[in-house]
Amino acid sequence: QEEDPIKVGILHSLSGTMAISETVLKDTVEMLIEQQNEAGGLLGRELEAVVVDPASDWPLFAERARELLDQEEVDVIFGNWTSVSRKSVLPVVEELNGLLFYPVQYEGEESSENVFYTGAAPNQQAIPAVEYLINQVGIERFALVGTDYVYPRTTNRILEAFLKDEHGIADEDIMVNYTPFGHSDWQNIVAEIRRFGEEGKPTAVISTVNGDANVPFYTELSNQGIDAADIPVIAFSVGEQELTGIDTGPLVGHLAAWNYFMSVDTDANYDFIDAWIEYTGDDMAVTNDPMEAHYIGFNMWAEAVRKAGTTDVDTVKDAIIGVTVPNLSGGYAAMMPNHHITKPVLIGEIQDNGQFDIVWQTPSTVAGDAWSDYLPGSRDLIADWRKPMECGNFNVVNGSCGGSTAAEEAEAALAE
Amino acid sequence: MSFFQSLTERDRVFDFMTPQASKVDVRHGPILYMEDVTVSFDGFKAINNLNLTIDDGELRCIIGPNGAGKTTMMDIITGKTRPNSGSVWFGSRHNLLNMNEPDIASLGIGRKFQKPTVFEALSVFENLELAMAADKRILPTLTARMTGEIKDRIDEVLETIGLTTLRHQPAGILSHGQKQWLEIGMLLMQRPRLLLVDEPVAGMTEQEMERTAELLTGLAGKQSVVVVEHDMGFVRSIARQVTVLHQGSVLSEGTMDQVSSDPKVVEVYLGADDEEAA
Amino acid sequence: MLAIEKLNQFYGESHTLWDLDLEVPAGQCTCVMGRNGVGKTTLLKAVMGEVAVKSGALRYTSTDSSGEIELTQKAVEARSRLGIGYVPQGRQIFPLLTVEENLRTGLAARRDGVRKIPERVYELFPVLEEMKNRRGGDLSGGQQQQLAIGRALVIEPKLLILDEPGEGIQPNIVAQIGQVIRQLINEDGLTVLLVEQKLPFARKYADRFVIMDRGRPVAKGEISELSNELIKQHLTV
Amino acid sequence: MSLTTQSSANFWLTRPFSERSTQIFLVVLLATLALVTLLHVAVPAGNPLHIGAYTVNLFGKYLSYALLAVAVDLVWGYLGILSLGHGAFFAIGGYAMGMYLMRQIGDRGTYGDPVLPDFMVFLSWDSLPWFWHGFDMAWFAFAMVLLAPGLLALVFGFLAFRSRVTGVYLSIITQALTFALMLAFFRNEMGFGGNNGLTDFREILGFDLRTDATRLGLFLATGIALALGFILCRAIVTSKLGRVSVATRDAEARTRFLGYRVERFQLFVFVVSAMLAGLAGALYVPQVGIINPSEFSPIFSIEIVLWVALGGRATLYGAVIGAILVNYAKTIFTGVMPDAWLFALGGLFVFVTVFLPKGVAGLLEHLKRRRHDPTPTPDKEATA
Amino acid sequence: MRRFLSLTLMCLLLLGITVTAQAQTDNENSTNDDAAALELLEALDVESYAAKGEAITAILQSDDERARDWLQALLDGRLQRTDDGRFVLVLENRGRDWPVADVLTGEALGEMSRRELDRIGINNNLRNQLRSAIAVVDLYSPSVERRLTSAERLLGEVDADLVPTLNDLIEQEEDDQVRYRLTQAVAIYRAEEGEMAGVEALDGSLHPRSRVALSRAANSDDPVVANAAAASLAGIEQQLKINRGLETLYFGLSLGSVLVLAAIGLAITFGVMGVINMAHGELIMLGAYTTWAMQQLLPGQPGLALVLSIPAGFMVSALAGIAIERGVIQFLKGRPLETLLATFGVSLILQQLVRTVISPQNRTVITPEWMSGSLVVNDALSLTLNRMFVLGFALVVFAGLMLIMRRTRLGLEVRAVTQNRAMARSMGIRATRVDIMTFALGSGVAGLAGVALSQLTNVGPNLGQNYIIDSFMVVVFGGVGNLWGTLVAGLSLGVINQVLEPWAGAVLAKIIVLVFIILFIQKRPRGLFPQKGRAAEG
Ligand SMILES: Nc1ncnc2c1ncn2[C@@H]1O[C@H](COP(=O)(O)OP(=O)(O)OP(=O)(O)O)[C@@H](O)[C@H]1O
Ligand SMILES: Nc1ncnc2c1ncn2[C@@H]1O[C@H](COP(=O)(O)OP(=O)(O)OP(=O)(O)O)[C@@H](O)[C@H]1O
Ligand SMILES: [Mg+2]
Ligand SMILES: [Mg+2]
Repeated sequence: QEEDPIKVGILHSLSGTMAISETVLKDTVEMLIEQQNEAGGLLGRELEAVVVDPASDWPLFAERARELLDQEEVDVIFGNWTSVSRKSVLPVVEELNGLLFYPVQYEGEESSENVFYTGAAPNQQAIPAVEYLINQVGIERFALVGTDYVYPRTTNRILEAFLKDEHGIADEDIMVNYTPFGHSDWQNIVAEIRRFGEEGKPTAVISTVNGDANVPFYTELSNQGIDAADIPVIAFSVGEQELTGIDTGPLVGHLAAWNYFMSVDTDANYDFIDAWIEYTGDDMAVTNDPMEAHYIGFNMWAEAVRKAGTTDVDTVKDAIIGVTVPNLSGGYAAMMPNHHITKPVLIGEIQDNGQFDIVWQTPSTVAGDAWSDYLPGSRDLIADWRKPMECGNFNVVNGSCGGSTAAEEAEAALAE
Repeated sequence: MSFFQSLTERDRVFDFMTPQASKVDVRHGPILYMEDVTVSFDGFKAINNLNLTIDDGELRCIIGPNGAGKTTMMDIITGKTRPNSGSVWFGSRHNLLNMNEPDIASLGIGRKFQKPTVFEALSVFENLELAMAADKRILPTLTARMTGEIKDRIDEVLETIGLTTLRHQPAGILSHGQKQWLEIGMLLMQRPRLLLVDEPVAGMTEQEMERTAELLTGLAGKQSVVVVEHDMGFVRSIARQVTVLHQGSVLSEGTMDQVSSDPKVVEVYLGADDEEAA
Repeated sequence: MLAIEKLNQFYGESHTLWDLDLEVPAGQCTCVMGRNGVGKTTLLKAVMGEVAVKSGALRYTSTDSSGEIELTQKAVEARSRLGIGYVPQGRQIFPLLTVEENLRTGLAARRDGVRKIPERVYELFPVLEEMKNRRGGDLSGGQQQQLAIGRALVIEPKLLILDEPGEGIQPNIVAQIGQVIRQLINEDGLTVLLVEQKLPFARKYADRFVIMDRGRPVAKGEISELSNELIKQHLTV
Repeated sequence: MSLTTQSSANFWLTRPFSERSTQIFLVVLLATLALVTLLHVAVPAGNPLHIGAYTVNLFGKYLSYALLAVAVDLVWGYLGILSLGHGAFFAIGGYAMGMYLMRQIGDRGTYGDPVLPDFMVFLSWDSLPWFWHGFDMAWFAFAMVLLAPGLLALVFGFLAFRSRVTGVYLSIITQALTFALMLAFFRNEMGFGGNNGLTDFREILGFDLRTDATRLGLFLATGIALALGFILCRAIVTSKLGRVSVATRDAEARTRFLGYRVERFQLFVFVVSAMLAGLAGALYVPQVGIINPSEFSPIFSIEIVLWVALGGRATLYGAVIGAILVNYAKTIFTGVMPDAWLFALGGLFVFVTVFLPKGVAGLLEHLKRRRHDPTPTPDKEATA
Repeated sequence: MRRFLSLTLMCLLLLGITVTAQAQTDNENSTNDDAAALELLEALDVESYAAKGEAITAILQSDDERARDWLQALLDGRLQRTDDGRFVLVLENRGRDWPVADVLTGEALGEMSRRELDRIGINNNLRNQLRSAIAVVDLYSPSVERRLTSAERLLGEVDADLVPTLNDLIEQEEDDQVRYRLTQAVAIYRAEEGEMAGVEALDGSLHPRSRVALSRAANSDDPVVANAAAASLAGIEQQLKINRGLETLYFGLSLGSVLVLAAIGLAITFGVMGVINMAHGELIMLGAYTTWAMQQLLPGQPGLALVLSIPAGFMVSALAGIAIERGVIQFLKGRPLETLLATFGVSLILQQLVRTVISPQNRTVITPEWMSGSLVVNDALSLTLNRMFVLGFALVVFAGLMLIMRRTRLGLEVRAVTQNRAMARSMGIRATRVDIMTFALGSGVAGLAGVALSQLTNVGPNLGQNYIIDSFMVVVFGGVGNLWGTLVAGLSLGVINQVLEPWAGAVLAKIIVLVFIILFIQKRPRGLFPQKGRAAEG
């Protein structure tokens, strides 16, 4: 039994709309597994990747997750990109008590016992980015442009609250605009942004535009002559991977906020890049933030397994809190009790070679907040999965743990 | 649906086998009455001030050159084409111009098309079944049952049109002439008050023509029949009253002999050597 | 001109043409008769290649080409290029093409490079000239039939195959069609294979007759030999 | 006696049950249900014959797809309406069920709000939108599962059929319908959870959704719904109304001249089909645990049509086979060859169209005919 | 920004003569100041951006004639430092190892890995400073174009110190355009200061800066000035509204042209031939990938590659179309609905093929110089060039197709074949050849659409999926079988969408357009340009 390989499930879309972003993540985990095996595996056992394709189809994510946990009996899953896919998988991993490492920046407002969020929460990306714009660039007017789904909606709501409350930005200096997924005709919106920026105040665009829609968006920006020097765009969903599809020449100077850039100048990063290039066999291969998140998540899990001496989910789950591993930007990432990790926030400017030049970064790492401080509903909630609290949505005001645990308690009470 | 219509529709459940005499009011005149009807297609007047009356129980032949507007006239009566002006009455009660095709059909106007159109995927038998006079609303159709009576009736018609052996073949495989017969059969099943028959004998042999002639003359009296045909021999054999259309209006009207001696008709239609040809 | 030997044809499992032999002599009009559904149309379609034949030969000797050509080896479109014009039953005009375009499709089969519709077609059917720009499908039934015949004539065929050409056409034009066919036969040496039910027409314009029953010829001969007895025997239902 | 050629002598005399193929179908379906139940419950886990909850759940999903495919085949196969928007009815049925399940969560949501679902708290709604009322009651929600799609189909169909929209035009507006609905449901303002849709369901009719027993129950319920839906459709298509439908499909205008009010027949069948689709959606949702706007996506609706085409159009049981086959293939392929399964699936589609002109059902028919009559049949030439 | 500009300008004015003189002399002794240069560069390599700004000023003030190159390199991010402290110029920054040259000597140093290099980073503020610096140098440039660009940069950036200098420049300037801009720049300053002369000079100017200046003037204490400014503003607003309308129209036409391009090939394969071609989108995708491949084959010549992609894209998609026709569709004659199933399969295969063979990621297609930017009509209306090209291209493709369908035998024959295949063959039409050629034509046109779309949107495996639904909608909305219908439908849907978008938002606008289509089809059940007549009505 002990000689059986440890199974690592990979749940990333390899076809459909999300394949563009997710295939590299699958490759990343496969590479990490390969490296780990070369280094002697884990607990003396081999690691084995179990890859499935949920095909960018949200219900299929749940089905595949069930297959991984129920049929394949994997010990851990690395996967998902979109929030909806995570929401779809969530009940399954909770029911079957799996481990899921989720590597993408997201809207927060969630903390599950079985999920580890290695991407950024809004306070690890959006808020510092806006502070940078205000303090360093002197922006006074903001256009919040996003794809119409939960992540941009939430982020923008948080930002709006933050801009108004903390920085006294007036209503008319904030413009909000949502577009459908894959939106490809940006003429009107870009024109609107242009006019919005012509009012004489320094203006910036905060973009939560997702995926494919970015290419036509940036193309239109450069066509209408919106230069980063006039109206910089700071994006939360555009990384090196996305830039491979864009002619970056006209975009130089636009910004992105992440916790990692390929251009980070550390040896750990260069090693990672070299390994990646070797693994893919493509000299032009790029790395990006969610890849780093998987890198961190994978190492944290491996560390926790080592620490626990077993892959047993409950033990690993407890062991991983507090685990600290090096990240790729020269610091350390620690797993917090709320299942989020600490990350530095970096602001980068797009270069004409498709890379980001890091122009600013937080002096130290920031811990991810599961529940935003800027939203009325979640202000009072905290998550802490350590004993004895073990709660993902503890209400500090009335001192009780709401949600699913309440039901369990009620049930337990009934059973007695 | 008017109250009146729904009443009559309900009627049909009980006596579907009899021609629907009750619906059409012919006490005060003809069964079909067309006045000053004009139709134009992109400026081309296919029907031009046409006036036509058909009496109850009459068998009327309509002839006329190709493109005279005979088929278009039937299109107007059955609601397929809307005229630009004029009026069309069925009996003295029903203004056909206010009705759509199914309404008109359920009033008791049946039609055989010039180009035979049958339901190719359905069997010959089913084609006839669908044509049969019955309550054609949704629920009655859904719950309709095949009774022995209906079956007998269909068999009878199958016999008449000579397709008994092909009854379970899909109608799509029939030869041209067989489709013509099937269309006639469907018309018979429908038991309409007024039959509009467009070129029934095209593609039939002489003997079949004779049978068709018998069939049609047999129907006349109980039902009114309007026949369009180019075969003069056939027309002569059945016709009592003949109307000649030309360029969308009536050119001549009368008995076959009157009409065929009309020089205008000879010129535009029959041709000099018609006598020989017929 | 055309010799048909031992032709067998099936629709699915139903055997429609049975070992059919038929001779269509050059420069003559051969008329095929028979009750509904005996396979006349099927025979013509087999000659044109629109239905596949199981076995048998179709030997075609064109007046200008050197030798005998086995039609079964030829694709449908090649057959019309050999000078076979076809007027099918049910008109089969192209409903959404204009009358003129319908006629122009016939030019595809011409090998002499003529790209103009022969005047004769319009002379014969003036209504086609009149309605040149109307969609074929809008024409009246008889007009469509005229169009179908006109279209076949555009090819200037050597062998003209007609499936009940007079159907739905007004009497004087039917007569005219008959005369034109005769004229083409007599003057240009056209060969005609005709399916016709109407005895007067057949008697007047055909040279020979063939009566078919259940997929095989049962009687044939000079048209003058077409007796009432034969008719009663084979054409009565 | 074949279903497709309908040449059975007493075909029109019969009702669905007396048909051989329907009987076979129902027997196979019910036997499968029984077998799965047996293997799931009676055979201990670990035994190679044991069928796990995962598989039961999976097949429950396939069966709901099968019901959807039957609904599509009813309108496409028999009425000639190529609906590229049936996903809309499916999704609406699913949303109706989803709303019920959402309300069943009660105060067990993450924010613990007793009335508002999580996503509403999250987006600061302060009260339940009017159209969410009533969905806490099962009877109401279940009625809406049928009524909401039915109503949409009624209004949409009434307009379209009255205007005599046919053929591709009808197909495209059904597609426009589902596309518009997809965009609308994506909007968070709509109050249906936006892109994330509705998730995190807990219980249905008091049964915990996360137990194997409930899963088995849902699977069986779906199987029975499929059987009933199948019988209903079969009853329709074998009735005279079914023949009117086929007549309409082949020659709509001619049917009118026989006195049938074609648009009403179309509307009737369309609405029935939409309701079945809605039912399928409602059964689908608790089994997959999420409903979101991607179910409205036009491509999904096209896929449904593909199932039917692949199984064999105008046979009903072909639709069932197609739906199960394609989705099973998808499950297998995405697991076995995650990088190349689209090749396999695409290849399957191409193969079936080219080599099995009447779909899988056509193949079955053919084999059956071969068994009865061993002489090979030359393929029918397509004649114009 | 203003601060940098005047600062730089001041510096330059100090040595204004030097700059101009330098352009002429361009001289001898440069070696001896390498040490000084190194010192200047050294100052750039500091953490603080403020210090970097000062270093840039210092470089500007130095009389080293290489200063401009350094600044340009700094601006482009190519000024880097090796581990051993040498300043190098990165010649090409793609890939893993980069060729570099010594900044001071210009000597090529071969390739270096990124590990060995440190770039001198700048941020947006510095970038502005650099640009301004370079621009101000250009104010004295002999090239009219450069002078114009820098004059335009001055709008709204002028302060009191600059006014006299600018006035001098205005005197000297020969070019009308440049003079106009310079005058405007001064006027904006004046208006902002509340001077009547400025307000008057700005009357009718549509430049946003003028508007900002005027609205400030409108708040001026002097009622005369305020009123005049308000009046001007009202006039300008009026003008802007008109221009905005024109702009929306242009947006609409441009979106419409994209729809037309995407749909027009389908109007042939589906509209004319009746093949429900679900792989149409992937044929578009192939065209787009061809463009990418061409640009890979001809690095550094994106324009030429794009032009060559037009025939190449056509060919690639046409060949793929032929393969699809021969491989699948020919077996489906008379079963049009099944083409849906088969071509859907083909589309899945093509998508995955691209993912496997090329990459699941998007590819970069470069927009050539002559297609980027916009055509400036006036200060409030400029038309983006690449979209204008696409619009023109769509019209040309449409006209070409129209010609083929109307003037050649193919057009007639394909319609004959689709309406009655058996009869067409009996008339001697080689149906198989017609099928192949028509399908190839439709597919090829899809390829052309792909070439054009590569300039506007993602070149990735999903490209096709994004257009297939819209394409069908356009073809059907226009009326199946009618090419004009496709054109009119595409353009009008585009315009409707763009007109709605500003007040309804992108999502609602799309929904409204779809609902509009549904309702429109009720009115006209056979599309915009229906097939009329007995046959069509059946
Ligand atoms: N939709 C239409 N568009 C244009 N012209 C039409 C249309 N329908 C009919 N026509 C024209 O109207 C005229 C009358 O046609 P109709 O079919 O009624 O003739 P008909 O008397 O039945 O002739 P036939 O004896 O040849 O069947 C013809 O010239 C025809 O071309
Ligand atoms: N596609 C088909 N499939 C099966 N059987 C067919 C098909 N087409 C025709 N038949 C059958 O073949 C037989 C011969 O048909 P054909 O059309 O040749 O008859 P015909 O002699 O031309 O008759 P008509 O005088 O009515 O035109 C008919 O019995 C018909 O039912
Ligand atoms: Mg007629
Ligand atoms: Mg025949």
